[in-house]
Amino acid sequence: MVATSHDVMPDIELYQPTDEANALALAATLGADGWLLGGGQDTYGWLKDRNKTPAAMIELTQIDAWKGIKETADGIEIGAVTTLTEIANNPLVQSRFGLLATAAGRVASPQIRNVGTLGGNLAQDARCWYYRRGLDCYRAGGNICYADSPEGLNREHALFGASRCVAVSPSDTAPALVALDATMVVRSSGGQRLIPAQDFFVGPSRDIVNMTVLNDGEILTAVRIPNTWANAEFYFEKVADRNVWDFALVSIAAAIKVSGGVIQDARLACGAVECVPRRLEAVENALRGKQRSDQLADQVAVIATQGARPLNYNHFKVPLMQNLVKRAVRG
Amino acid sequence: MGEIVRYKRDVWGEEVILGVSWDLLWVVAVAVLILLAAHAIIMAALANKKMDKPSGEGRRVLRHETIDRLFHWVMAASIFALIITGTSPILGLRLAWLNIHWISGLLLTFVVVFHIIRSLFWQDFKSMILGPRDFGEPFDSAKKPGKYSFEQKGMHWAVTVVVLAVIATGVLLFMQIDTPFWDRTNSMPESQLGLVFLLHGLSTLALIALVATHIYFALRPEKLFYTRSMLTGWISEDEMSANHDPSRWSPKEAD
Amino acid sequence: MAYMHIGKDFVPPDVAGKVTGRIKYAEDYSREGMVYARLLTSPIPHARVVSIDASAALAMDGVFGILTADDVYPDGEPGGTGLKILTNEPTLVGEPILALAAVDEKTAESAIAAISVTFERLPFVLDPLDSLAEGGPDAYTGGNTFVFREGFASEKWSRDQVASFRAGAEPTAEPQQQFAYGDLEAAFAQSAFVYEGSFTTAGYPHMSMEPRSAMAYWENGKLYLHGTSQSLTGLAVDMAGIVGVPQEDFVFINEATGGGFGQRARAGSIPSMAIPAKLSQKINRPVMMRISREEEFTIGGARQGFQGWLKCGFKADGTMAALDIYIISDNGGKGGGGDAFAAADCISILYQTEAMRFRGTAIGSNTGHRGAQRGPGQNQIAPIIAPILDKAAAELGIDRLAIRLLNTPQNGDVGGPQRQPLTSAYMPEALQQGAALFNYQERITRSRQRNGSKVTGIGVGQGYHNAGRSGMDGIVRLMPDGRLAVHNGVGNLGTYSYASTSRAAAEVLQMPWERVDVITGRTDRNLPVTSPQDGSNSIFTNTRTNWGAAQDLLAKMKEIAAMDLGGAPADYTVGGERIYKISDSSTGMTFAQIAQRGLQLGGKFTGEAEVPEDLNDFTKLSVSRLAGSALMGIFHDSRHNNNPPGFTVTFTEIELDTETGKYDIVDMVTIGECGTVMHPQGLKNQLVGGAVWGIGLSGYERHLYDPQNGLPASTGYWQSKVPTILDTPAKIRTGWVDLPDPENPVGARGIGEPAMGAVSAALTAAISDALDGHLFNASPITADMILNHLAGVTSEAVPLAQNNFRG
Amino acid sequence: MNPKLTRRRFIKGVIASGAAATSTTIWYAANGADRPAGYVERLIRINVNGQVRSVDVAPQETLASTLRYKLGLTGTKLGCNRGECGACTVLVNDIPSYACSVLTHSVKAARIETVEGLESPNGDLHPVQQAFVEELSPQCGYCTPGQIMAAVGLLRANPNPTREEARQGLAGNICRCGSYDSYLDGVMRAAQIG
Repeated sequence: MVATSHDVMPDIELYQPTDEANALALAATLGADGWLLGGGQDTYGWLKDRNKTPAAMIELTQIDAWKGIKETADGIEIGAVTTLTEIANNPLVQSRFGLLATAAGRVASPQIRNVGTLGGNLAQDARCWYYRRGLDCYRAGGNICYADSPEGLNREHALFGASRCVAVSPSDTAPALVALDATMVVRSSGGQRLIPAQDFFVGPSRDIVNMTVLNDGEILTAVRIPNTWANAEFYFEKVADRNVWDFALVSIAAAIKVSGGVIQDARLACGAVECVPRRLEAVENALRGKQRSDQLADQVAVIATQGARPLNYNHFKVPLMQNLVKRAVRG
Repeated sequence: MGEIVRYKRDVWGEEVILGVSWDLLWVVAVAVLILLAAHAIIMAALANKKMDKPSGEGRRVLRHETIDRLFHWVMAASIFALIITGTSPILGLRLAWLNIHWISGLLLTFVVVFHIIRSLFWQDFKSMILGPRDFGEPFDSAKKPGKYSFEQKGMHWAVTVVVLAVIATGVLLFMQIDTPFWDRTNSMPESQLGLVFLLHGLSTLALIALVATHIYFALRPEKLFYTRSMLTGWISEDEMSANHDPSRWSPKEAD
Repeated sequence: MAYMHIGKDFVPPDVAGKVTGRIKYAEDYSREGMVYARLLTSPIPHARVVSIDASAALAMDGVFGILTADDVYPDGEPGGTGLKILTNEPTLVGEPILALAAVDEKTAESAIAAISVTFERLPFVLDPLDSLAEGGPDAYTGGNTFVFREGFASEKWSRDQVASFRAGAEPTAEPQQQFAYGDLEAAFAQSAFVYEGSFTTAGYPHMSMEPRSAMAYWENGKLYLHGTSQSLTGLAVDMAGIVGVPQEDFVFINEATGGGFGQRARAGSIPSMAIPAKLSQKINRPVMMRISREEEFTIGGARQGFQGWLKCGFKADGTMAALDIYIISDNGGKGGGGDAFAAADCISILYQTEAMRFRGTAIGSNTGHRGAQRGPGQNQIAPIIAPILDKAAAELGIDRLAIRLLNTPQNGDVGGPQRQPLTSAYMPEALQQGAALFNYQERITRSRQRNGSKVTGIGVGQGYHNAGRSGMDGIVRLMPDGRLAVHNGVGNLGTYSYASTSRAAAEVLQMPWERVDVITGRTDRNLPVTSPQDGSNSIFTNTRTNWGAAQDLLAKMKEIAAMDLGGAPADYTVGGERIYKISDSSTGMTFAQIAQRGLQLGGKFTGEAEVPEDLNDFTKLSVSRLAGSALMGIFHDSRHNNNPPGFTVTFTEIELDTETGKYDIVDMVTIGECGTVMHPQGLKNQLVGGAVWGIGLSGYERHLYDPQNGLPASTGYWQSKVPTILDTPAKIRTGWVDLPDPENPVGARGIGEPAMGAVSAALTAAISDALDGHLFNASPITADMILNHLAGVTSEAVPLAQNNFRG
Repeated sequence: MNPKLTRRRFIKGVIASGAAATSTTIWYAANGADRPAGYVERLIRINVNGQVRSVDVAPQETLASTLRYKLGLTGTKLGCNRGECGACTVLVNDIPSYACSVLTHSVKAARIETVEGLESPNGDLHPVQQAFVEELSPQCGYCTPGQIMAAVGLLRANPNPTREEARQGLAGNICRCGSYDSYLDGVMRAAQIG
C-alpha cells in the first residue's frame, strides 16, 4: 500500500565534489546508486515522490571546469553545468548559435532556467505522466504501457519510434544541438568519449529505461558546437499549451544555409515527436539545392511526417509538425 | 539472488507478479555448465573403455529428410534469434531487439505448427513415442533403440513442452505490443500479464538449459554423426547398427 | 453622491503583511510540541477498506498515532454524498483514508508507506454518460446520483438513449430537475433562425495557491484551529459541528486565505480541517497537517463539467425567442454542485430569453469532488452561448453588438424561472461603454482578416451572477478612545471586501479610515455572522450589515447626545470625529467622549440590553461577550426583495495562428456593472483576475482522468494548466458603469464571478470568428482541437466526453 | 545484468532509500576509506538576509524547508513544492530561484534573500513592496512574496524594464487570483520609485 502523495525529500546522501577527478571517482564508485545532480530541476520531484530511490546525489555544479562558455579552435564549448539562463544570454552563443540561445530561453520558467543546467536539460527524463506518477510501466522497469492504448491519455506522446514505450523527448535544447551538429563530451574514470548529439539520445527499442546512452559512471561534461553551422539561418519554435513551464507539444530547430535564395544545406530536428530528437534527414535532402519558397516548404512538410504513427489523442501533432517544418523552411 | 519471481505494483498500488527474476539466468547458466562439465569429465574418464567408434564410411542410410533438416535449422535459427534478442536487454546490451524477437517468434510458431502437422500425418510419429520399453534402455546395454534413443526422445519431448510453452506465452505477449497487424490494448489484467511474463521467462530459462544441453551433446564426439546427419541427412550403416536396432528402425538407403 | 470613503482607493490593513511576508496563513503557525500529520489516500477510484494494518508504522520511532474513519465516525460514516473527514469507502483516487502524526513530515511519510491497507475494489466510472447507460457502473455504492431528502438513486437511460445523445440529438429521458416559462413551441415557430446542437464543458480543479493546510491544538478544553476559509463566521459554526465541539469552545483562526474561489466558503467543503483537530485530541499534541498540491487537487474541489444539448430560436429581428436546454452535470466522486440550474437561470437573465425550458440531471463520476467554483454554472455556459449568438447574428444579418444590445437586460427586467425582477440592470450602458473603449466599430472591420498564418478574431462576451444576499448581522463599536471597531466575519481571501465593506460603517460615521479598526482574523474576536464570501455577494450583503450596524450606533450616539446636550436626536449629525448639533456645531461631543458616556450608561448602549432578537446565534454569542465593552451598534439585516445582479461585458481581439492552433490576445476590454463602485482597485483586481480565470476556462483548464484506471492526470499546476502571465494579455483594460443599485444603502453589488464569464465568452466567440464561425461547442478549446479542426482530423473526437480529451 | 532494472526492484521506496543511503557510507567504512571528497557536513553556516546563521541541515533538505522550518522565515510559501508555481521564489546571489527546488547545501556559500529581508533597517518598505501596496497588486497574497522576489531580481538585473520585459521577468510565478495585470503595474511603478 502506498500513499498517493509524497512531497518531502527522503533521506539521501549528498556529495559535492569540487574537482573533476573526485566527481568521476564518485560516479564510478556509486554507479547506479549515485544520482547525477545538475540544477536538480528534474530530480527533486522524483525523489520527493519516492519514485526513484538512489542512495546518493553527486552534485556536479560545484565543479568550475564544467561551467561556462568558451571559444575553441573550431567552435565553442559549453560546460554541461552552465545554466540555461547563461546560455540564453551569452553574447557568443547569441551571435553565432542563436538557435541554441533561443531554445535555452524557451525552457520551462525563468527560475528553472536560472538553476537548470544544459546537461540536465539534455539528460532529463521522460515526462509521460504515467511514468512520472511512479507507475511501474516499461520505462520504470515494468511490463506494461498505460499510455499506448485506445483509452490511454496520450495527447503528448510519440508519433515516431515508439516501441512499447511511447514517451517523447522533452528537451528544448536537444533538437537545437542536433540541428547544430554538436558533440557531447562524456567522461568517466576510464577516460573520455565524444558522441554526436544525435547519437547521445536513445529510444525505447534499444533502451527502454534510459533516455541517453550514458552508462553508469559516465558524466556529460561539455557540449561542443562546431562552427559548421555558425551564423546559418536559424529557426526555433516551441509550441506548448501554456507559454511558461509546459513541455513542447512539438518543437522544431532548424539551421539552414542559403545563398542567393538557394538552400545550400540544412539540418532540422523536431522535439516531442519521438523519444529522441527527430532529425529530419529526408527533409534536409529534399531541401538541398532548391530555391527557398513557400511551395518548397509545403512539399517538404509532408515528407517530415512520413511514417508517423499517431496514437489516439495526438493526431494534431502531424499537422503541427508539418506546419513547423513549413515555418522553418520559409524562415 | 534468491528470488525467483519479481514483483511490481499494479496501477492501483497492489503487488502483482512482474516476471521471472533474471538472476535465474545466471543460476541456469552456471548449473548447466557444471552439469555438462561433469558429464564431460565422466565421459572422458570412461572414454578408454569404449574405443569402438563406428565408422562413418560405407553404405549410408537416410535418417532425416531434407524438409525435416530444413525445419530443424529454421527452428534452431529462430530459437537462437529469440534467445539472443530476448536476453540482450537483460544483459544490458542496447539492441533494437523487439522486432527481431517477435518476427523470429512468429517464424518459430509457423515452423512448429508445420512440424506438428507433418509429424502427425506424414512422418513416422510412432518412432518418437516414448514408451515403457524406452525407460529400460539406459540400464541395459543390450537394448538398442529404434530410430531415436531414449535420450533423444527425452530431449525432443522436453523441447516440445518448453517450446510450446514459450510459444503460447509469447503469442499472448505478442498481443500486448503494437504490430503492423494491430494496435495494442490494455485489456489483459496486470496480474495475468505478470503471470504470462513469468511463464515466458521460466520456459525461456528451461529452453536455454535444453539448448545448451542439446548443443553439448550434438558436439560430443560419439554423437557427432547425428549432427552430421542433421546437415547431410544420412548416417552410415556401421553407425546405424552400432546404435540402433534394425528390427525397430528400417531406414531407406540414402541417395 | 459625494462619499468620504465609497468609491475611493485605500490601503487595506493586511496589504503590508502580504508584501512583507508577515501575514500568516495556517501553515505558517507553529506551536510548542507540534507534530506533523500526513495522509494516506486511496489509490483506487472506488473501493472499500477491508482492513488496515498500521502496526509496523506505529512501532516506528517518532510516530505518535493514526486517525481513521472509525475514529472520527464511531457510529458509522454519514450517509449521502459529500466530503468526509476520512473514509473507509473512497469514491475517488486520492480520498483520505487515514492520517498519521509523527515528529516530522519525512518520518510521517515513511511510516505511512509501512501501513498496509487491504481494499475491495468496486466498479468505477469517469464519464457520467457511461454511468447513465443501462448496465453502466455507478460512482457511489448506493447509485449514481443523490436526490435531496430522498437519498441515493440509480438513474439509467437505455443505451440507445445515451448513444443518440452522444450523437448530438435531444435527450429523450426524463430529467431530475426542470423549469419552464413561456410558450416554447410558439416561440420556436416564430423563430427565423434555430440552432440545435450538443456541447461539453470541462470540470477542473480550483487550485488555490494555498493548499488547505490546517493546524490544531487543544487548550483548557478549547479547540484552537488555524485554518483557511472564505468566511470566518460563515464556516466556523458548522466546523465546530463537524469536529463535535460546542461553538463557545471553538476558536477558528484565519488571518489570511490563499485563495478560495468557492471551495472554502462552507465547512462542508473543507472537512479535512477536522483531521488535525481530531488527531490533536487523540494524541494530545498540537498537529500541523500540511496539504500537498496533489492532495489539494483531490479534496480541494472542482467545477462541474456539462454534457448538454440545446436548441435556441431567434426571431428575425435577433430577439432570443426560445431556448430549450438539457444538461447532464458531472457530480464527481463526492456529489455537489447545482451548476446546471444556475447555467439555465443565467441564460434567462443575460439574454432575456422569451420562452425557455431547462431540464437537468446530475450524475456522479469517480473524479474530484465538485462544488461551487467561481460562477458555478453561469461561467460554464457563457462561452457556449456567445458563439451561437454570433452565428444567429450572422444568419440574420445583424451586427454582433446589436444583437447583444437587443437581448440584454436593463432596468425593470425580470429573469429566471421565478421571473424575479432585477434590483437594477445597466447592461446597455455597459455594452456601449465597452464598445467605445474597445473602439468596436473600427475593430469589427478587422474580423477574419488574415496576416500570413494568423487570423484576427473579434469577440464580445457577457457575464452574470447573482450578487447579493441578506439576513446577516453587523456589529460595530465606538471605543472609549474614539476609534471605530468594525467586526467583520468575511474571510480575507484577497478581494479586500472584509475592509471595503467595513468602510460603509466608516462612511456612516464620517470616520477617517486610519481611525477605523477592522476586527477579524479569529472567531474569539467576537465576530458577527456574515455571509460566506461566495456567490459574489460580500459587497452587497456586508455593506448592508455594516451600514445598518453603524446606523444603529449613530442612532444611539444621537440619543445620548440629545440626552446630555439637549434637543432631539435628529438635531445631531457627525463629522470630524464629533457628534454635534446641526444648528450649532460647537455643541457636541468627541467620539471618545460619547463612547465613554455610552459605557457609563450601559444597557442597550453597550449591548447589555435590548439586543435585537433576530440576530443569528453566533452573533448573539459575540455580542454577549462584547457586552459592556464599548458603545455598540448591532444590526440584523432583514431580507432584501429582488435579485441583485453582477454583470460584466468583455470585448476582445485575438490573433489566431492557424499553423500552431494558438492565439494571442491582442486587446481586451472588460467592464463591470455592479452598482456603485466601493473600491476601484479592488474592482479592477476582480475584473483582471476574473479575466485570467476566463482565459483558463475557455482555453486551458480541464480535468483529466485515465478511463482505464481512474487515475487523475492533472493533479499539479503543470498538468492542470492554470494560466501563466504569458498566457494572458500584457494589459487588460478595465472600466465600470458605476450607477447605484436601489436595494443597497450605498448602491453597491458584487462582481467576482461575472468577471470571468464575460471573458471566456468573448474568447470562444473570437476563436469561432477567426475560424469562419466554426462552433466547437466546448470549453476549453485547446490548440490540438483547433489544429484538428483545421486539418480535418475527426478521429479523435469522443463526443461529449467528460474528464478526458475531446477532439 | 542491467543495474537500471534491478535498481527499481520491488521494495518499499522508503526502506530502499533509507537502507541504500546508509549503504554508501557503510561501503566507504567497510573499505577502510575515508569519506570521499565532497561528502557534506550537516552543520553549516548560511547567509540569509545579510545574517550568517548556523543551522543543522540534512543533506537532502530543500532551501524552502530550511527557511520555513529551521529559520522561521515563513514568508517563503510552499504552493506546490514542485517548481510549478513560484510561490517559494527567493534570491540566491540576486538570482530568482525556487526555494522548494534548491538544496540548502547547494547554496551554502551564496547570499540568500527572502521577502523578510527587503525592508530597510528603519522599516521602510522596499520600492517593490511599496509599489505593490500602492497598486494593490496582491489579492490573496499567497504568491506575493514570490512575485516580489522575482520582481526584485528582475529590477536588479534590469532597473528600467519595459512592460513586456517585466512580464517575462514575472513569468515563473503563478497567481491563481489572476492579479498579473496588477503585479505588472506594481513592477512598472517600482521601477519609477527605485
